[in-house]
Amino acid sequence: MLVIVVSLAVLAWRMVPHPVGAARTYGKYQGKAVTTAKSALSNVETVRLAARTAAAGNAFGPYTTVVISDAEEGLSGVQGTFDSIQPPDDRADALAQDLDALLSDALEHVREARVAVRRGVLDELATVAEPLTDDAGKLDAFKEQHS
Amino acid sequence: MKKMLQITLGILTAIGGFVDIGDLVANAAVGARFRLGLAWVVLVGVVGIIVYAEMAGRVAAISGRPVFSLVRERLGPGFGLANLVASLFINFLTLSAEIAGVAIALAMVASVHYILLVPFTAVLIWIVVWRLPFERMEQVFGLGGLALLAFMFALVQFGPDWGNVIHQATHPSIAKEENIFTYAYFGIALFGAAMTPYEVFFFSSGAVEERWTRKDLALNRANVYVGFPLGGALSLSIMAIASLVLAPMHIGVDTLPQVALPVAVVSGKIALACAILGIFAATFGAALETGLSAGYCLGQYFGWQWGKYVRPREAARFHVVVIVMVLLGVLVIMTGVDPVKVTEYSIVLSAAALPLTYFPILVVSNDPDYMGDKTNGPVLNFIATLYLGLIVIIALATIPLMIITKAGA
Amino acid sequence: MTEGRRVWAGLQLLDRQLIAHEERLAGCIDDLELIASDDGDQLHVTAILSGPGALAYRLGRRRFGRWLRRVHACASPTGDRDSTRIPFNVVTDIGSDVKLGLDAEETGSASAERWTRDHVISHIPGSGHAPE
Amino acid sequence: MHLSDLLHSQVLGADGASLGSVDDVRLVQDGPLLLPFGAAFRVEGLMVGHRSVGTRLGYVRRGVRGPWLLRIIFAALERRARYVPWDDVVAWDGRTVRVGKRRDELGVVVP
Repeated sequence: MLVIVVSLAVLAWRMVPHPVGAARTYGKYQGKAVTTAKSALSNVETVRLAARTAAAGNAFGPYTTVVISDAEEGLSGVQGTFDSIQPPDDRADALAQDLDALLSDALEHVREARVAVRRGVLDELATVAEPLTDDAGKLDAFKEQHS
Repeated sequence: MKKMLQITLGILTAIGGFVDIGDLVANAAVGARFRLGLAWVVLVGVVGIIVYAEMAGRVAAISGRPVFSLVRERLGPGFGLANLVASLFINFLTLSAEIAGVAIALAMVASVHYILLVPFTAVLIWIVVWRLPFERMEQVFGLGGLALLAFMFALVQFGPDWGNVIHQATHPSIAKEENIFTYAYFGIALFGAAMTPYEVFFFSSGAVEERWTRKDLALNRANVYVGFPLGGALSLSIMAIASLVLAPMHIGVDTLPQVALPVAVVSGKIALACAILGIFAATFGAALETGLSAGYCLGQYFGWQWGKYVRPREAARFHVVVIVMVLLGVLVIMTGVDPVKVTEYSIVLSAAALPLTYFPILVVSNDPDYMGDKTNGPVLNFIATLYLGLIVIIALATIPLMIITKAGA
Repeated sequence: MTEGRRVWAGLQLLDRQLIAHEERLAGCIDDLELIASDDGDQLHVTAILSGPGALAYRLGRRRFGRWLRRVHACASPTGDRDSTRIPFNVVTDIGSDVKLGLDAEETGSASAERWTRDHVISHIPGSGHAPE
Repeated sequence: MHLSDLLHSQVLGADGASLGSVDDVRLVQDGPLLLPFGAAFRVEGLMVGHRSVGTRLGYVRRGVRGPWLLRIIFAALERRARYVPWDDVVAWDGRTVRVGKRRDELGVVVP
């Protein structure tokens, strides 16, 4: 019985989306930034992979659409969560601006890919998704640099 | 001949029926995150479900008593009731996750947001529960689940360096950015996905629905000893292909569609279509199993007439429970909770709740009153006791780990 | 029935499944009725008590049981707070379940089942069709 | 009276010391005829101990075979209990059973 009560509590707590608690030190903030970059990277790479696959004729439209729009949702969610954290100091502020720029670019390019796939022009998808290669590289570099 | 056919069918059904949204998500996510570092857990889990289901199936065949009757008879009405509440709650989480899974599978071919498909899904599920005979139901979705073999196909076509694969699987190591707690947490998730209580509620209740007798013990063994390991192999291939295609690209699995991505990448459209069909059948089948399991648990605890072997009007409360559960599941999913999160919780808590139902089965399968001369042998008892210890430890570790790792975040 | 046979009530009777005519599942043995013999120094089992009322009474000593009893009191569709009393003489066999020589309609939790059937299930098309 | 009243009753020995509570009730089928069933079950004796999960498993009373480890543990628990023949019961008011013997005069539970 106890197990259930506790897990219910944990569950309720985890299932409602809530902003990540404020980071008091630069170190903590940097940690959160890295986690953010990681999940952003995961979403960007997903879109690239899905786009390449669809362009190569290995995946059909509806599926690709779902994968890409999920990734878009995920990415904007990640960005929203990160923005909700107060940078503790000026260095953190700078860091926030760097990462936020990366996230915004990525989100923009993902959106373009989603529009393309919704229009059903799968063969152009590769070119549309091209800029994401750069975004992925930058996110990866950011992640490495700060962890 | 007819017997052989029945047994083959049983095995195929068991393979297809083994995998559900928990296995899909857990194996793909773990593969992408830990590569094959946790593959061994799947083996441990499969052996566990084999031991557990074989006992439950044998008890049901010999004594005609399904799991939850035994829970109440051996643990008493008080503890049995607490147990019922816990099991219903976890079963409900799983049902919700499966419903979402079906809707998402449909969304992958319909390109409509899955939330819009949830009510439709629920109606489908209910119609099948209401109308389709038990055996037909089991076979249709079990065999449909075989389409998941697309994952195995993709794995073979990818043609990994098998030596390296084996080495990775047999020399588990924790990646630098992971810690022992997340490793353990996802280990429990995998274990819970492989050894889910509802599978056993359903398996033993199904044995009663199909009127198993001691003549069917061979069928029981075939399902369990052949079907489940092959189902486990299927789970492992989902993990392996994710570790080969997604992990190198730093892709983490946060959604169900991502699970099928490696298949498309490696083997193309047709295979992708199969994978999606498989995901549909597997989650739909599991939605039926969990929905019915809710009715089974309640009906068996209170002694109501339950089951699909009688007309719905003759098992009224049973069918009402199933309907209500499916509706509640729909509500939960419609709130927009992340289905993958729901899945993770359902399997982790499943692992935590295992001792509650495993223990009575273990005792009764040794009780001559119920089993006559078909009680457990010493070897089985030895293994079964080890597993009792294991699942008790897991049950104790789960909640703390959940909190430490922020549920694997 | 074998004379002089011995059973442990808690182990072999309580909480067992009741089976009525046509193999119908008809509730559990939630409790047993004991009646003192005329001279008062022996207790005999005269009836099976089955149904939410009996279960609630048995759990009644715990907080949950009192709650369950209240719930049953108001939720009980037919308003019967009490459980069904099944005279022991209708028992035809005692094994891993207990077989009764009467219809499921006449037993323990039948009233709630009947209510659900008549007010909910029977209004849904196909409720009367055999599944096979 | 309900069997559950008996099952939950406290048990006091001749010296007034508590023996625990009634964990199970042994019935013998030699009462008055209840046709067509046959002779009624009569309360023959009580298993008196300190309620625990073990009392619901019957490792001693029903000779449950294994597994070895569980048998050791739960048989031991079950043997801590005492068997009180109904003839040794002086009075039962529905809550408390008074026994005419002391703990050390009582035997253990047998199948």
